[in-house]
Amino acid sequence: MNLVYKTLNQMNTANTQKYTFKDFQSDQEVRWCPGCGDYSILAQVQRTFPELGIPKEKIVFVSGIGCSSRFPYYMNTYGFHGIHGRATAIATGLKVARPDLSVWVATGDGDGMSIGGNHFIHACRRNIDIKILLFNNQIYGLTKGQFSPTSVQGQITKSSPYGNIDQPFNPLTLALGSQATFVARSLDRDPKHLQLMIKRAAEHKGVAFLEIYQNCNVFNDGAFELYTEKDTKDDNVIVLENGKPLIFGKNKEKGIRLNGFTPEVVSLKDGTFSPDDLIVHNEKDSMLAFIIANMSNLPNLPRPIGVLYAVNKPTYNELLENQIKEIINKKGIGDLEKLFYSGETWEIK
Amino acid sequence: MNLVYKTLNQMNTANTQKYTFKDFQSDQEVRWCPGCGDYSILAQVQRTFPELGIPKEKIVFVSGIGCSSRFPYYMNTYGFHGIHGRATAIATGLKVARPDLSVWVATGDGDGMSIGGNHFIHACRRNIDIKILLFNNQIYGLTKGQFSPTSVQGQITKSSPYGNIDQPFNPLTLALGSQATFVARSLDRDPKHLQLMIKRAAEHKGVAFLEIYQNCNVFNDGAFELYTEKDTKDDNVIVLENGKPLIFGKNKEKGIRLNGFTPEVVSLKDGTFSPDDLIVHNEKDSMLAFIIANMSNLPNLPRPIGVLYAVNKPTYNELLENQIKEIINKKGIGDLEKLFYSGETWEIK
Amino acid sequence: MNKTIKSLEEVTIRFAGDSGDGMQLTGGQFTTTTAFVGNDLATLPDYPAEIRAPAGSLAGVSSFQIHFGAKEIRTPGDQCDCLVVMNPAALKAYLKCLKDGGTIIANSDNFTEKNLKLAGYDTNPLEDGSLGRYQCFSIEISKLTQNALSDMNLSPKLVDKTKNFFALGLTYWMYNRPIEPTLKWIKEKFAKQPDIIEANTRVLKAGYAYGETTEIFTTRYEVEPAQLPPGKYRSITGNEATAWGLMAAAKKANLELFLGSYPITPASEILHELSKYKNYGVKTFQAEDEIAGITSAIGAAYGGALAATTTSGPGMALKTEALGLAVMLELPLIVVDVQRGGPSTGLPTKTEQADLLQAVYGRNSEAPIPVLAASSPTDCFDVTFEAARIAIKFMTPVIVLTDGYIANGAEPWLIPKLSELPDISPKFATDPTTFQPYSRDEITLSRPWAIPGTPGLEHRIGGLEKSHIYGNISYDPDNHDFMVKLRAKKISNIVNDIPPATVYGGTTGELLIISWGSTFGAIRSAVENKQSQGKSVSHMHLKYINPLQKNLGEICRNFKKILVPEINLGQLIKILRDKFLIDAIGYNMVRGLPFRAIEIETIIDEILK
Amino acid sequence: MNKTIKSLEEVTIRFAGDSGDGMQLTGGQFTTTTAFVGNDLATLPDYPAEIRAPAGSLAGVSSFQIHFGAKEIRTPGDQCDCLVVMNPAALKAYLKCLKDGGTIIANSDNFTEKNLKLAGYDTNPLEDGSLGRYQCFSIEISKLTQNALSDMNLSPKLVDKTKNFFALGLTYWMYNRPIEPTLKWIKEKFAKQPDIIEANTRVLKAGYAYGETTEIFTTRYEVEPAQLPPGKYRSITGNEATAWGLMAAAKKANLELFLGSYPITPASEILHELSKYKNYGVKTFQAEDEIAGITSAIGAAYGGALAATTTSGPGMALKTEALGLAVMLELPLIVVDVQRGGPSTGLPTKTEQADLLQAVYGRNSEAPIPVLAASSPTDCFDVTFEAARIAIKFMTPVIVLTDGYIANGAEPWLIPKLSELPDISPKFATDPTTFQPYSRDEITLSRPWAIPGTPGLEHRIGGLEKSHIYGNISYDPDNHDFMVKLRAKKISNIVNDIPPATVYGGTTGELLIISWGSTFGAIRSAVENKQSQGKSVSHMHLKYINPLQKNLGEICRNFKKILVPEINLGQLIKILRDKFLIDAIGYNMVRGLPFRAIEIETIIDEILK
Ligand SMILES: Cc1ncc(C[n+]2csc(CCOP(=O)(O)OP(=O)(O)O)c2C)c(N)n1
Ligand SMILES: Cc1ncc(C[n+]2csc(CCOP(=O)(O)OP(=O)(O)O)c2C)c(N)n1
Ligand code: SF4
Ligand code: SF4
Ligand SMILES: [Mg+2]
Ligand SMILES: [Mg+2]
Repeated sequence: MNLVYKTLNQMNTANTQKYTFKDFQSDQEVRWCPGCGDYSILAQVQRTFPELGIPKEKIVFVSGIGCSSRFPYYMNTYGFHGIHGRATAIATGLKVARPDLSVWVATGDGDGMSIGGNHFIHACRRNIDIKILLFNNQIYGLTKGQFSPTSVQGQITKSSPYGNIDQPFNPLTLALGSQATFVARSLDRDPKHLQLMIKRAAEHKGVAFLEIYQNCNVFNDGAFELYTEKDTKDDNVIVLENGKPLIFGKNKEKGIRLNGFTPEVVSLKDGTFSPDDLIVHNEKDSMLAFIIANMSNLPNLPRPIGVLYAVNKPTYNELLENQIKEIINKKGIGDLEKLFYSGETWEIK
Repeated sequence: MNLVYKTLNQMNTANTQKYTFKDFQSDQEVRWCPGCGDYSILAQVQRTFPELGIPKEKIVFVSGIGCSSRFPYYMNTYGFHGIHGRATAIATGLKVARPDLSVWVATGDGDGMSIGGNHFIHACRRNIDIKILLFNNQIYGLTKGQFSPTSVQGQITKSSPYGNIDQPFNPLTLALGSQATFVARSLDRDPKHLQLMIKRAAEHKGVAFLEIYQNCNVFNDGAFELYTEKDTKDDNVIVLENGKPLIFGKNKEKGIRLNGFTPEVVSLKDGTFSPDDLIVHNEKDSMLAFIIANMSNLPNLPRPIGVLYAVNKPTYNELLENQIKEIINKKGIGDLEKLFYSGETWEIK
Repeated sequence: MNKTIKSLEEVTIRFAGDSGDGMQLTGGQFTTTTAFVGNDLATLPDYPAEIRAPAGSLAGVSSFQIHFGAKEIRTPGDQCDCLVVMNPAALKAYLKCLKDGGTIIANSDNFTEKNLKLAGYDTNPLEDGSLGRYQCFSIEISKLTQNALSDMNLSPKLVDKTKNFFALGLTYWMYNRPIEPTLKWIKEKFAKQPDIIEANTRVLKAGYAYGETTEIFTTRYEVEPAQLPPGKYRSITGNEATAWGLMAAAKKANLELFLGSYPITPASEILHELSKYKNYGVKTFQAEDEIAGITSAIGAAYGGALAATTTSGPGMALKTEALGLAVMLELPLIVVDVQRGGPSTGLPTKTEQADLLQAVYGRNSEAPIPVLAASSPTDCFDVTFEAARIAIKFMTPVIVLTDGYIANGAEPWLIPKLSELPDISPKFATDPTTFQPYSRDEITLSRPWAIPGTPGLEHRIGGLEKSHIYGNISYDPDNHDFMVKLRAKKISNIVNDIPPATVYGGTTGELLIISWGSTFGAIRSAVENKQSQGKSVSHMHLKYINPLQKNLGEICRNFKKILVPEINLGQLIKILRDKFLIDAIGYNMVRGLPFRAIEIETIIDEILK
Repeated sequence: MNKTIKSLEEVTIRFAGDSGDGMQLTGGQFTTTTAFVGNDLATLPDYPAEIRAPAGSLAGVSSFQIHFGAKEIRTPGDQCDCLVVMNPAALKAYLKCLKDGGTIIANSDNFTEKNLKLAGYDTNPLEDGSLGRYQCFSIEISKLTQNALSDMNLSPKLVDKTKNFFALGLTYWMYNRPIEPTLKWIKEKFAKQPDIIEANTRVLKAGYAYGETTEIFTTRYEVEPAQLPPGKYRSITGNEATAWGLMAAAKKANLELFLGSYPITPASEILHELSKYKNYGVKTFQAEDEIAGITSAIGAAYGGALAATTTSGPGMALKTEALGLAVMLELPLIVVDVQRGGPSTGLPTKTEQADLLQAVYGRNSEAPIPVLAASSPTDCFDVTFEAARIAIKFMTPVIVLTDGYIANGAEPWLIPKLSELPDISPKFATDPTTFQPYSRDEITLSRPWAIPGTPGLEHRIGGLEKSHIYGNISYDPDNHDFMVKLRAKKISNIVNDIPPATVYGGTTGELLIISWGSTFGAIRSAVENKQSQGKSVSHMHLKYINPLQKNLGEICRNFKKILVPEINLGQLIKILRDKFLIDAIGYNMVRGLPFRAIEIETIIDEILK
């Protein structure tokens, strides 16, 4: 088919080698509250993207509505600020129509998990090749502070003046339960780690879900303090590395082992346990991923960050393109006029 | 508050002891295709309900749209045939307003997992005290045969003439990933087991999710044959029992053990493995539940049926009622007129 | 035996039976064959909302009506000349549609006590003389079918399933049609089941032979080919025509076609049809719901596809919010609403035309969208193509209204030559030096279509109000007022791009009937009849609902009275009264069924008396 | 020093500053105090859609306008007498609203080079003489604030945050208002932070003292209490009034109140407000989306609660399908749409009245719903209560339209006595011997409300068409036509249950202005002015949009011209033209802002010239 945008592929594009993070800054004034965690996420994306080797006209950021959903305006790529909750569905249509593009979704815990929950789980199960960045600040920022589906129980917000009674989602188990093929978590306040995770998401073929703990300093300040502040983070965060045992603590003195199927913290100091007793991380094991993801729901365990799960499965768009190729191989490229005249026809003279 | 329906509680109700399954048959002609699995589900519900000890005017069946969603018409209880996908949301509102009622949802794989996916996962996470029966026939029945989000890959349907390329949901992992507190599976063709599961769901305090494999003999006949037919079911179904090892096979000669976190079938015949090597089922272990639920996604493993997971957590409506009580204890029952006159007021004479 | 052959101008037959009796297939075959012999025709399938209601029950009756003739045929017929009934319920349900003196062909084997009771008959109507006004042929179709297959060793169930071919064969004989097209179809359809081919063939022939040899039939009928415009024809349903219209538009726009859709009766067949053509540059995406259906299509449109979404009333309601987004983004999008009975789930398998106001007005804030309506099955092709043309040229979503009646109904279609359809391909923006996302074409007021992948055109769009030309977010009050009015003007200006309305009949007179959508056939037939009786009545049928054509007001002023018949409580009429301040009167019946020409004739007589 | 005191009939002040400057709080306090001294008033908060746009930028300006007087006040004022600006951007944004000769109070400390540049000023307007037409007081508010707190050892950031109290204190002095209400409020609000109490108190007093002692102010103003009807008053915003209206209705209906809602600007405050009253028999359910918002409410209504759902345009669009269900089920439900600028996300924090056609017509098929509109903040209470009354009495969903302007705006509210509000409690069905789910009350045509838990009344309802009386699924064509028309009649009959429309001014004349919703204040003021100038202009303001009151047609016919001003492209006017075939003309400005009385006066003059 002689499609205009196919020819676009042959057009001269900027030399992707030469990009710097400035190339990804748009001319729009960034309008988040001073101190908002969104700034860091934007910066890490802009820093990472030059390394991806993707021409910037091939990149699209799609979002819904929310503070976080303003993200596309600030990226000097193609950008689509959609309606509340529908970013993944829009991105899916775009990717199906245009498998040549690198399609990213920027969404919030309200946008992506509340009103947009259905599109999210369906994108996961279909393994459509889009990258989903969930800015999880455990609050509705843009609408000025109602609880979200990730807000903790008891949280006092404008719409829960006596404390939120909803049990929150664990975005990681939700994604795993929906059969996402890439599930990871990072933090706005850990630029290096965040950059790494963005790169890993970009490299993944298939749906990539990256939850980012993001501080909303206006309506939910300090929600992730434990995991970001110098004096608490080492004891409260465990950084996952593939093939490595789950060790954490300021002096790497603690580890996670399984008691039955339940993870528990053990000390590596008193000699009772050694690294050999610990869970060894394996990004390809979905059951282990679920166990690790579930740690966030259990008390007294550190929060895992890193890639929980990453496997290759055929993507929706791959399967579609293959199916199309197969059919064309079998039947040839369809001739519409012939189709019109096929089957029972008759002539009137 | 002097609310009419509170006084209903004091009205004389039929003696629940005397119910027979006939009491739960409505005067509406049942209109499913002859041979449809829905008939069995209806019969098992009607057989089980007399044992629940709930006055029938206290029971409400809510549904969406689909063949399965016709269910409420046939139950001689209160019934609400909603719109496509919204049954869980309707049921949630009803249960919040009327915690005294026993609220049941009858839904299909399209109604509950496709258009209704979001309400489903949110009902799970909130642990609202409703019972969800998912009639999973892996097809859209009422609209005459399109693939559904549980249809297997490759399935030829009206809307996938070359084979479905969507990866299906596993309803059990989806429910677990959404933090449902009760997750079970049964089959239309195993009346005894189905009755047991319905009872278990009824007894559970909190959201109860029961997936029922249901044959649509018109548009997807035989989808579950392996698990229902005499000569194949023993080798392809494993019946979960709490505290018991996972054993199956015609002569109970096979078992499931874990290799790492991956379940695999072992023979109990050649002496290499004994029941002690097998997974022992524990309904209270969410990680184990996930591992077992995941078996349906892996090749060469039998399908688990039974209660995968059942734990007690505070329900949404409990938390709400408690919160209300607490506030009333603290502030007294609100006086609206007083409220109107509270704060800054002034008088004009 | 010598049989009389009687020549007829037109005939209406209804096949009716239990849902399991294969009446839709029978009707479909009769249609193909009838088209093949060159009659004009129109059809009306009618089946229950239940997948399968209890066998033998009234709720389970499924039927198919076909009206064919030697002249132009516009409706599936008001009343039947011939009623084929496979059981008592079918007779009960449709006897009222049969003309006095009409023919009944009944499968007497199914008039068992149980079935009679299910249908609510106390005595057997085939025997109690109550059908005296009709010509009733009571035939043991089941038994005759069994006889024909007695040596084949087939299961009784299978044998019973073929009995509709007996009825078909008999009607072929009665109306003098060839059995060859159906024989050919059987061979192809059951290529892998030689048994079934043999059985169906035998039974079809047995039915035909029964007519030929049995004494009870003394008359055969002949209907000459109609004088249709010359060319190649095929039979097509409205949903097929919609699907093909989209494909033709994509072809002539040089774009890939993307359909984002969620199944819903009676629109699902468009999705089914398009999903067959993956090798034609068509991608169908069965979304998780209607919202994902339309938003995925918007995503695809942003990516440069010709994007469409198809649905019916309740699904249309769910797309409301996203339609507003499409308006703001100014991207081309075709939204097909195959209307059905409502409100809410309503009568999902029945027809209605009550989504017009929703299509025109049903969005938050000022979100103008062009609305077009198809008048017949084949017109679905033309209207869909026209919708795509407007969508691309004016960078706007366009709503196409069809309904269950024309979506399922079939008629002969003069196959168009693709080369004769206009080129509607867009010019994507490519020049970074001049590009502004919300700059405007001077005439169409369209903004440029700039798709990802184009170097140097990186830009951002969204649902917030945009500044004129630049497309940046703008909260400026004057800009907002300007943009709201600009969007409205862009759509109302389309009036300059469409042909003026025409009147069938005199351009002045006593009564003008204004209609839209699938009521065309019944109303045109009625008007034609009344005109031939010398009545001063004209007819204007609208394809363009928004914007209305330029000359409507002028036309209206030349008539003393204006009648707007609609299968709703009066929707188009509201717009006409508002726009032209004319005291139009409505005729509104909302029965889930198309109008019959005779109702319209009656109301014309009443008004003109 | 001796200061002149000048008495004024009415005054308009606007406080404007950066989003972080606390202007909404300042405005809110000024409002409370002003209400307290007995003036009538109206307010207009205006803040940016961004949570916090860059400090000092034009996009980041937040403002609050209050209009108060010794007479009846209906709008927040067309032009300001006094403009308080905390930075250059605020001056830039709002100088155009200041009357010639008006007063400017500017925080000169913030007129730094950087801020001037951000606001687009080349030179400092406080110094370059460009403000010559005004009375400009350039005051070092930041520094004076620092001075007041210099010995308190507070962080500079905290100190800076209190400076709005300086401005507030100064305006209290200028307009002769007591500082005590604010002092009391500070004490309560910051009960746990004695430092903050101390700081705010000091700064407020410093501002007041500054006016008293500084030579630059020579005049103070006095505005006498207004002649309002006697009674107890409080200040209330539209959203609060809506929330309380729902609570009052539930109380008088003897039902629990259930709100199913999803946050959206500018409707969220209704949810916030109601979620405070769990001990008042109020349950709020923050749903996962708008669809769950309304469907959970429908579930609650089925269970016997007074159920409501609240939203704005895009959320309203999402509720479309479920509204159809509510129509079919005939359950009471109150749907509040706080309209905002659109289409799509549009201008989310701005006002508009463009959802009327969606409310009246925006559903698939024939799904009639009563629509009411509130005209002012306090009217939200009355309209919501009336909506609940109709919903319960007629067993129907009812849509209430308010908008961002009245939702956020505040005015004095004569607190009603609950005992004087009518009893609107329903009679639930309880008698199994007579119960039929779709039987009808002869007068209202309502079906019975039979709630789960009632023994012997087990029955089933749903969205499919129902048989008259019995409520079973019915596909019968005549029943469908009957039911469609019955549902329509039930709603149109409500006309007999509501008072006739009244006209402000002569009942015949040259010009009648018809309006609805939040434009009431501006239009009534304009008409009043013009009437006092002897012009033949009358005003009819509609609370009932569907059905329209009985006597409208009659009233319209007594005027030569009819003008319908709307903040949309003409929506009510379409319905009026359709219904009454009157050549009404529209005045349509869609700027995201309320009308000013002066615009309306101008257009009246034009029409009557
Ligand atoms: C249909 C619709 N419903 C509701 C809203 C209002 N709304 C906008 S953003 C938002 C939630 C934002 O929360 P989140 O996605 O967590 O983003 P954040 O602002 O926290 O980054 C809501 C409720 C809307 N714009 N559209
Ligand atoms: C809003 C809306 N969209 C689509 C439909 C059409 N529809 C009705 S049932 C159904 C799917 C039914 O599938 P499932 O839930 O699996 O039920 P089953 O018939 O298989 O029991 C669909 C697509 C509808 N009624 N309403
Ligand atoms: S409200 Fe919160 S999330 Fe939104 S921009 Fe401000 S700090 Fe960030
Ligand atoms: S279509 Fe399938 S699911 Fe529906 S009633 Fe028939 S057999 Fe059952
Ligand atoms: Mg958030
Ligand atoms: Mg199904």
